Amino acid sequence: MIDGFDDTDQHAGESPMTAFVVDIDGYEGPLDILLSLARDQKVDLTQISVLQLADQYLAFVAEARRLDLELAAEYLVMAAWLAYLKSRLLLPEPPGAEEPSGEAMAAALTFQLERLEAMREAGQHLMARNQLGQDFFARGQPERFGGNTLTVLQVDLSELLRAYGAHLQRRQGAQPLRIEPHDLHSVEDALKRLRKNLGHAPSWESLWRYLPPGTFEGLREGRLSARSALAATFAASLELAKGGGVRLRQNKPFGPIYLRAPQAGNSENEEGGP
Amino acid sequence: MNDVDPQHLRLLEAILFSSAEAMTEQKLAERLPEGADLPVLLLELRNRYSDHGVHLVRAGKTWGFRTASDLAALLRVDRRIERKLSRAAVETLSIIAYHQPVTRAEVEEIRGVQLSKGTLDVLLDQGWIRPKGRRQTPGRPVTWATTEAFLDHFGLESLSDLPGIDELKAAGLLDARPAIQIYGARSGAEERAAAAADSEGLGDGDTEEIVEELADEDGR
Amino acid sequence: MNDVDPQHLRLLEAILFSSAEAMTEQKLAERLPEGADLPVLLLELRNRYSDHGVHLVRAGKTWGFRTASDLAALLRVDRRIERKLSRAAVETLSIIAYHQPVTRAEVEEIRGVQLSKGTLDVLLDQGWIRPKGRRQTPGRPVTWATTEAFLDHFGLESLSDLPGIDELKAAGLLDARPAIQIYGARSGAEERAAAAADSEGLGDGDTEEIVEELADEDGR
Repeated sequence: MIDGFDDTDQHAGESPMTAFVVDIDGYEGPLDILLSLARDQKVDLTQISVLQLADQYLAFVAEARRLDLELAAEYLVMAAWLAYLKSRLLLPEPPGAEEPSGEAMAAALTFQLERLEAMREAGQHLMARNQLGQDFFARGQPERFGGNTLTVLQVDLSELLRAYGAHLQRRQGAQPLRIEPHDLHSVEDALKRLRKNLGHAPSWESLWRYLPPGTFEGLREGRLSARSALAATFAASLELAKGGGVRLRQNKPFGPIYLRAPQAGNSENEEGGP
Repeated sequence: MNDVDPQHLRLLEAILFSSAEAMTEQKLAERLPEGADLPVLLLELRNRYSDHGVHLVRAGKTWGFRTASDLAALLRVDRRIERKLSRAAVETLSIIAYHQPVTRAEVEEIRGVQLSKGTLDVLLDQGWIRPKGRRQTPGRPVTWATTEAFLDHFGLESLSDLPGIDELKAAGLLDARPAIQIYGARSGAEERAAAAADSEGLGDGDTEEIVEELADEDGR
Repeated sequence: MNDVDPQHLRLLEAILFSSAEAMTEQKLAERLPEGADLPVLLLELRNRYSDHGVHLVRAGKTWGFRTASDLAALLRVDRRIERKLSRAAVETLSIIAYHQPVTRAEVEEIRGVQLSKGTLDVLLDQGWIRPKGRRQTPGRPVTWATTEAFLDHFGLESLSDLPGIDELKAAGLLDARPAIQIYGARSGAEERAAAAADSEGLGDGDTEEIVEELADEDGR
């Protein structure tokens, strides 16, 4: 993105609006956009027209809304503020006003843009400097000497703070745990449902048929409750099978699982399967 | 400079030469014999190396031998792709460097957006920033400043070597207060520099006082 | 010796200084510009350093800077053994820093685990903690606090520089939510919970496969 900012010619010729709407994702908030608009206006930020800048920004917001782009609240807050600023700049100052004059507000905005741009440039100058380990180097083979030993523990501030953060986290986890009621499916429920429905299913049926209604759609949407229904029903079927309450069958690894009531048909027929 | 003890100088040279990290003046002093004049020795040593391929450089209160920067193009052998800092991290670093000590909220004020997680801690992990005292304002927020490792990394002797810092200061752009606070009370760009110059170099408490003062002024 | 190219000499010096490995003449020759007279340069450089605290020495076919052997006695203290601090020790140190003065039993209570024997000793030996009075409770246990050396090592000016919980959070140093929060459950929370579960365990792809399988089965 930073290149985009450096290259002021980039937007030349086309409507700034189109450029911005296309680029909206690349901007870091309203101030960032305002800075770009201001730079398109003038090279020297102190000379920009705040009134024009407000218009440009408002046009940008309007265009974004026309295209149904979702704008974060902060963009709209800035729009509202700029609309207000505009009115303050256009209307005569009310006598004895307590709040800053329109001109002061405009100057503050210009200052904010200048300051941000100054910091941005400073950052670029900084990164353009020769850097240790990249452009200039420290001693490649530091020497150690014999004699007295001095044990130096290697730990820096970042590690120390992270350790404390990790500790806080665990402590938080160890606090009295309030578990909210949830609508996950329990194995108990699944057991009940299986027991109740198995009687009606004398032949091999897919485990899938024993899932609670709506599970299929739920799984497609990746809902947690649907996953828990699937897991609970499977666990319940294993539990039942252990006590001889159900017969299970799976023809190949990861293949579909079938079940049926044990008393259905005679035991030799079971091998038939689906 | 003639009264420099050559043995002390050789010893200092050996100590500094053998370390990959820049060493603090305090550590150096501890390692030298009683009575060695460290400041004089350091200046003399730096002087002697001034036309070498290796220079003695200062970063804050730390010193270390570093290859001369004019040789960068010739030494940069492995052009591994340097780990790029995000734009947000670079901006945050420059704001901390130029405005320090500065609170998180002030960084956000200047950038106009919230700092996302992972911006400060990237800089902290690099060892480039550190917390430095708390601001005496409600909430007593931690302020951030750069470290000597930051100076060392970017080849700066001190913060006053930051590119363009004098100009920025003169232009009043190194004021982390909310813009409307700076302009709310006074208008006119010519007064801005004066206001900024006032606030600079003062403690935080003082800044607050100024703001109050300005507010009073406005109320008249 | 007069026809030595000073730039070549500076470059050779910088290469030898910064190289992490011993340099053979062949490697050195590769790093120098075409036409540099390596043997002459090496001799000249060795010569220039002959009365320094650091010498250019040849070992077999490799060349490198080494501190002058006559300084060995003076440099003796410098044997540094760098040790990684165990996680438990780092955490203990952080708890002492944040909660001081604090007794051993309190540290154990806060951490929820017993302190192993050596943990406090390691920190004590390093000079980062010190006993600071006794708690006026039965048994009058010793309380522990951090030292100046601790502040020094971590580049802190005072203990109040340590960021608070909110600041740790904001700086991204306290991130992952406790696992249980992921399953906060009512229907309203369902999507969020599902999204969180996705990012941890079963990916979307997995779910889709299962669903497809079920659908196939169903369709038969």
